[in-house]
Amino acid sequence: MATATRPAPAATTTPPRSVVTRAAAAVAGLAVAVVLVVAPLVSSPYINFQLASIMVFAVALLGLNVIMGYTGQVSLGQSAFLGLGAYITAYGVLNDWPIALSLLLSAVVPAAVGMLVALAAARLRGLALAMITLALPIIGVPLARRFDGFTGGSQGQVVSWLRAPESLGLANDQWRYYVVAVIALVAFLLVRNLVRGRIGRSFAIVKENEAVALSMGVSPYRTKVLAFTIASALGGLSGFMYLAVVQYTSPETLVFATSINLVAAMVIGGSASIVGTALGALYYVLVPVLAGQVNSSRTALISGAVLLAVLFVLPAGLVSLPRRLARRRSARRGTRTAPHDTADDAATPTSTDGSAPAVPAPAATTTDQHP
Amino acid sequence: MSLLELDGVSASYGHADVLHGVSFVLPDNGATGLLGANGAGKTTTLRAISGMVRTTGRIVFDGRDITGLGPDRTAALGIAHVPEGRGTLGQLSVRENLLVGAYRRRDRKQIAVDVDYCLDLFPNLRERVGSNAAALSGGEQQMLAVARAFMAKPRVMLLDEASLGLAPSTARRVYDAVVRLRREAQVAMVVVEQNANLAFSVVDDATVLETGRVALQGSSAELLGMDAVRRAYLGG
Amino acid sequence: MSLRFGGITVLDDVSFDAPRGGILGLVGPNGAGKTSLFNCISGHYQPAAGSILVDGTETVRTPAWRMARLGLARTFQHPALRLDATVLENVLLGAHSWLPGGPVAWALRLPTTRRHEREARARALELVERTGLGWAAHTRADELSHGLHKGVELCRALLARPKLLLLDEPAAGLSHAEVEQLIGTVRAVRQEFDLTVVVVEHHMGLISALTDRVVVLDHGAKLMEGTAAQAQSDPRVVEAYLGKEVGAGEPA
Amino acid sequence: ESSGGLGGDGSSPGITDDSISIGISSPLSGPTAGPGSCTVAGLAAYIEAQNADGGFEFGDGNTRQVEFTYLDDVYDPARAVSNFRQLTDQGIFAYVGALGTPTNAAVMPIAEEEEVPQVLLTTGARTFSEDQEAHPWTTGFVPTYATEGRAFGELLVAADRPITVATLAQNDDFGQSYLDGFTEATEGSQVEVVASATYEPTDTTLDSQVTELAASNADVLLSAVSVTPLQVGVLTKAQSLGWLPSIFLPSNTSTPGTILQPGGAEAYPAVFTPSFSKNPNSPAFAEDEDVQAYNAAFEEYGSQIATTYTPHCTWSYAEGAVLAEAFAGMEEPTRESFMTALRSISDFQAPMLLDGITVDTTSDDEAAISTVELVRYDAGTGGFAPVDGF
Amino acid sequence: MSYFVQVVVDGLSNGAIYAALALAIVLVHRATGLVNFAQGGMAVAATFVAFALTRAGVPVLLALLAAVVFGFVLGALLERGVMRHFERGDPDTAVVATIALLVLLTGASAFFFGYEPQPFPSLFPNRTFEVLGVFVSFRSIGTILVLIAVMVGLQLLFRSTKLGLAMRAVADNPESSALSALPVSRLLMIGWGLAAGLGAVAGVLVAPQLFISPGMLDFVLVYALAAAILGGLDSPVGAVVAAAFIGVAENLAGAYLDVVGDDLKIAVPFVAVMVILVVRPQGLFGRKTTVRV
Ligand SMILES: Nc1ncnc2c1ncn2[C@@H]1O[C@H](COP(=O)(O)OP(=O)(O)OP(=O)(O)O)[C@@H](O)[C@H]1O
Ligand SMILES: Nc1ncnc2c1ncn2[C@@H]1O[C@H](COP(=O)(O)OP(=O)(O)OP(=O)(O)O)[C@@H](O)[C@H]1O
Ligand SMILES: [Mg+2]
Ligand SMILES: [Mg+2]
Repeated sequence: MATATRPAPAATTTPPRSVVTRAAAAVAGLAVAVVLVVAPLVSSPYINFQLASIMVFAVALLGLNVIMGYTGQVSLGQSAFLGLGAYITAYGVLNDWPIALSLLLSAVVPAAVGMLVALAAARLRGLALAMITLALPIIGVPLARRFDGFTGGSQGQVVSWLRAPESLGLANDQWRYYVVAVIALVAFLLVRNLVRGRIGRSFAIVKENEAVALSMGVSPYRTKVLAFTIASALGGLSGFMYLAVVQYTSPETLVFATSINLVAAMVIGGSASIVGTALGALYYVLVPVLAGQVNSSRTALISGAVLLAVLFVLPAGLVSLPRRLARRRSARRGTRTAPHDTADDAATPTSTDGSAPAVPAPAATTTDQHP
Repeated sequence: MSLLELDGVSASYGHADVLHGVSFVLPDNGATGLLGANGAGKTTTLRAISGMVRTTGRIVFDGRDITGLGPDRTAALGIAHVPEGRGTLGQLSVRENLLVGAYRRRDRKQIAVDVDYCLDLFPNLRERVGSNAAALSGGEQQMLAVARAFMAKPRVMLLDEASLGLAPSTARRVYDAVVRLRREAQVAMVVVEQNANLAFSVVDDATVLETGRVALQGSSAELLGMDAVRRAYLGG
Repeated sequence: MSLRFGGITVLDDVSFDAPRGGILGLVGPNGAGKTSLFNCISGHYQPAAGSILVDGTETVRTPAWRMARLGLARTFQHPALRLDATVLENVLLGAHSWLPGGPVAWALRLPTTRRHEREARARALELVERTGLGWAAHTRADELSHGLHKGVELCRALLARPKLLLLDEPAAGLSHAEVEQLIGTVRAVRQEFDLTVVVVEHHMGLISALTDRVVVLDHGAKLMEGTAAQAQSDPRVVEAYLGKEVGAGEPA
Repeated sequence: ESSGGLGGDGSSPGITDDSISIGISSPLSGPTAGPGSCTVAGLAAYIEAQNADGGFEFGDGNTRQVEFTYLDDVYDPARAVSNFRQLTDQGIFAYVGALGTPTNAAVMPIAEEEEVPQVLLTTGARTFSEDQEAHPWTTGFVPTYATEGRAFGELLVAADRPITVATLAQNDDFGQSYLDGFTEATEGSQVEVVASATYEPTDTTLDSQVTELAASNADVLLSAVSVTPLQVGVLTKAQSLGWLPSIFLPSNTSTPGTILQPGGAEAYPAVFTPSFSKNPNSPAFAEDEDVQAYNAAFEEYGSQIATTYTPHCTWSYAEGAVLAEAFAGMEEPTRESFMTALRSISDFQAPMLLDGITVDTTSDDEAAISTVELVRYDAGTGGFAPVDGF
Repeated sequence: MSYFVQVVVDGLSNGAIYAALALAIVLVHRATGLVNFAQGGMAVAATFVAFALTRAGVPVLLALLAAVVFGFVLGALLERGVMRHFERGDPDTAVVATIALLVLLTGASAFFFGYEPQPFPSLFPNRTFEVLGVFVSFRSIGTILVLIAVMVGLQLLFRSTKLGLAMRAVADNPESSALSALPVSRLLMIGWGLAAGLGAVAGVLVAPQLFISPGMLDFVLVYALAAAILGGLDSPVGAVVAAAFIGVAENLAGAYLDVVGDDLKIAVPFVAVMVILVVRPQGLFGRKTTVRV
């Protein structure tokens, strides 16, 4: 054995999450859960509306993250599925379907549409695929106008539904919040499980390298179709939730601009990250509100600047903030001389080094871990 | 006169410190080797020289402190780095790759001559001169990476496992060409090479790295005289 | 078997046979078509003509991802890992073809899928330990040097529990001592899993030490077939491949 | 219990003895931000000028300052709902003057449920004005699109001779209402629609539609186009095809400076448009007192919000006056009282409205302004002249 | 017959609008490997400069030149100040950064000039001429000619100049290019600068028709993206041909397919693009990217 010349790894090592971090995560999770359960009981309808909206777009972003963040296929069409889901739900409500049926179909029909599109397009990659997804909202808007018997045309449809059952003593906004929160919770749990195991690894390798995927028994085509189907289903589901919260749908619901904003929010939150998805939704809903607080007639300027600023500070998304802070702290503690400014000298850092925030904080030295 | 001098060079990726005070001197027209196990820091040393990692310490090239200069700047000064693995421009043709290699040069006619020289040296490349570099076989890409460095007419070449994936005869040919370049064009070189036989056939002296530190330094003959070195690198 | 790209003939009527349980070497000059041959076997390329039988079944039209399920695994000449994932995550991908359960089962985290996942993890860790990478199991791949990536790829391929293993230049970039270690590992796993191995390599030391037979390719055609020793003394091979000074690149 | 309920002292939210707060959400960024900003800017100009002048007189004897809050909804219904909820949460008394059909449609059920006035909307969609029994808290301000279409239909019918018409309409509620009004008026007459086309607001040009319509060689083109560059494109394209019908344009895309002159309207035998407000940039009104007051107020308080002019700026300014009129009639500091006052204004001559156009809110199925005056472009003066027949 | 030709001619003149922006997208993609959503925003900002100048009485041609210079500087500055930060990270982040720039530039243009479309003087005579019953405007002809010139220029730049080669090399692999002494950062700046300068030309060409407003090119961008991708993303000729195809297909569909009608005619080119891409993923004129295992 080559012990004499074996390197002692200088590399940083992330051990499986330590007990401490796990406990911290559990406590944080519990705290968030408590807040999410209690908040609507003590907040105004406006706050509840915002919280519920966050749930709605979190699910839309979750779908987008499955296809784009985890599987690496750019999708510019998520708004089309959101709109489709909302229309199906509206149709169901107006035709007195049981709510469970609306819920089911609001996910299944978009999933089927998404799957059909993917069956045709999943052989493509990169921008060609992006182009095809882009066409969905572009074509969807005039289609929605055309079939006004189903959609209510350009006027849209007001759908007043999902009133709180008398027995619960909840106001409508609270009840609607809990409904969408439960749906969002279930969706998040399922997707979290999915992306952690076998299927998640197949998504990741399709994103990274299709040739390797093939050699490991992963069909990139099927994987993309699967991811796209899931993304569409979640998009549709978020449409159901949208209708529950907004109580109105129109062609404006599925415009292309919404897709673009969703993509931005997904990246801002943190691509390929469950927590990041939730943070992205927070961003999506709250930044326009904040911009309005600052100056309503300069919202574009403000939200553009905020978007850029966040990207500058956290290129890996809001989800990297704790890691970023931890690194800051450890860097301050460390004795190393300050590295020279690489941001200014773009050619200097290596590519792996360039995405600096993605590098985890150094754990304890691991030099003695091998024989 | 020393052409290149490393003095207490340390380097890090993000927050992982990888090199710790590496020093060596490369004389004008010299050839020095870097040896070490996987992960010892050979590649990182070369990257430090050409400015691809964060570096502290002092790197002096031709009397000028180049610590912290980016790779385009060091390349412009005459340092040609043949990187580890695929160092080619995949969607450009073989010929275009060679022309990019000669980017800094103005001597049009001589460039054409040199392209021809490279294609002669590597007949495989001549056969595929119009195809995208990404289509080439692993070894052919390696040849192209070396040829591209030749095209730059550098003053010093940093060869990171230049024989990686090359057939024995081709590997030999590459190093013959390198030696010729050294003789004819006074090109100095730093050689990282797992194939120690090849390495020792071209270098005058060598540095052995272990976990980012200099473990041994000496002339080829001295090093070859050491049992530990022979065992680890030559199996003899 | 033949393979063409545009006007270029990459493989020209090549035939050979890798005996079950054996280790076959595949050598030849650069661009001879060795990797392409692997790509044909693994289904990444469609040969223009000819047939490939794995375990007696024709596989030419079988899509690459099915080949993995039929018991084929490979490494790549240029290591292709997920750089942002840990070594363990990378290796675990190898288990894809035998881990049961579709998306629904995994989304629901059924007890069976959890058990299988634990099992795969344990196997992966064991393999990583064996190849001397245990210390790096939880290190991100981009923090490892090039040579170590090769080891990770090998583990990933082994975790697939293949019957047929294709290794593309596994020794490239390894130091002499590491090559020795690699030889040991390959021998051991061959025995243990009853593997058939085909290995492409320019490192003649490894070829001599490891293989029962070698096939020499040149310009897409088979030049000769025989033992490693026969190949190294065959003048045609010396001419086309090894160069005049036989074994100049190798330890004397 | 909804927020329409009374506060502790019997007053509605958003009103005190010396202040009242109103809010609006309109598109202030994005493609519809031009008109959207104007709906805010004009209203702001009127309100702030009046505030500076001492405040608004109320029917209960108090004088109050109006606190005016505006938000951007980018023409997105979900955002509009969010904004509306935010404004009511902040305690506005009434939601006034918002622009946009889908956005207001999304807000309407909430306004009704919470009994918050959603009034004087700057949209000509019928939904907000017809059947005010069914939605007592919502009213429109500007004439419905159907009103405009009808006015033009009536003009043609009055000519009492066979006339062929080509129609070009936006493929939504705006275009459809226009056509509906027009068809209602021309039913059974000698006026015949011989060609029709629609377009999407996102289209980059309407050349192909105009080419198609030109093939009919109709006498009249009814161009219910609401997008400035597209409307100009229609005018230039028809001309370039050698087709010179009489043209009818909607009130929101007939500004001489931005549409008619660039479109070369003087080439056509006649260009008609319904009008109800004065154009502050027109030399014809340079001496007008209203216009001078408007210009001063706008310069001071509105120009920060809307940099470019659309007629919506003057409309919403007039709206401010209607609001003031409603305040004056309000006997109690409650929303109910406000709605009662607001819906009993008649024959009110608001500033910036053309002579003869008055505000009447007493009808249950019409917007506050329900009459339009057809005018005809006069290339010589660069303004409009009254119409005496087709 | 002349109706048919007229419809085609109208389609071509629409296509010219899409092509103008598509060329800039191609340029930036070739030079940086990115798809730039801010392309329209930069073009509009530069066009507003020309707008302000023409209002102050400067002749259109001079204003155009000034806009091109302004565009170049703007593009180079944005690369230097903003995009450089993202060039080595995740490409998705870089694309979102361009989205941020688009929003920001739109907001900035609106800050100075408002959102409402305003007339913009034409570089070419505002007249039409008639050939065989078909009416063609000088503006369309002029636009098309300028575009063809730009297209040929770009083709030459990339195919036969050292600068073009260097730009392609940097887009392919900046790190590897740096090792050959290519001034990577400067080349990226030049790429952005040229693309924004070209955007200014595009903006000035189409503004007379679309009217200048901060969102002038928002929807054109969608068509332009479709054209650029259909054309093969790296091919100037492809972009122009694809843009013409999209313009004509859309118009013909509107004119002749009654089921489609004016509302859904936009679906026709987009569905066609989808189908073509499924059959030919690299686009009409694109070269397949070589990926090897
Ligand atoms: N991007 C990176 N981030 C963190 N650590 C890194 C990175 N790249 C390399 N390292 C670490 O730096 C050390 C030196 O790596 P280097 O590539 O220089 O080794 P090497 O001697 O060239 O090895 P090999 O023979 O395998 O190529 C290794 O321990 C490796 O794990
Ligand atoms: N996808 C492809 N497109 C075009 N040419 C290809 C492709 N794949 C392989 N080739 C060509 O086929 C020839 C054989 O390549 P291959 O990779 O099989 O060689 P190899 O024997 O593995 O060589 P090396 O030892 O250098 O790795 C090369 O000349 C290569 O350029
Ligand atoms: Mg190395
Ligand atoms: Mg090979």
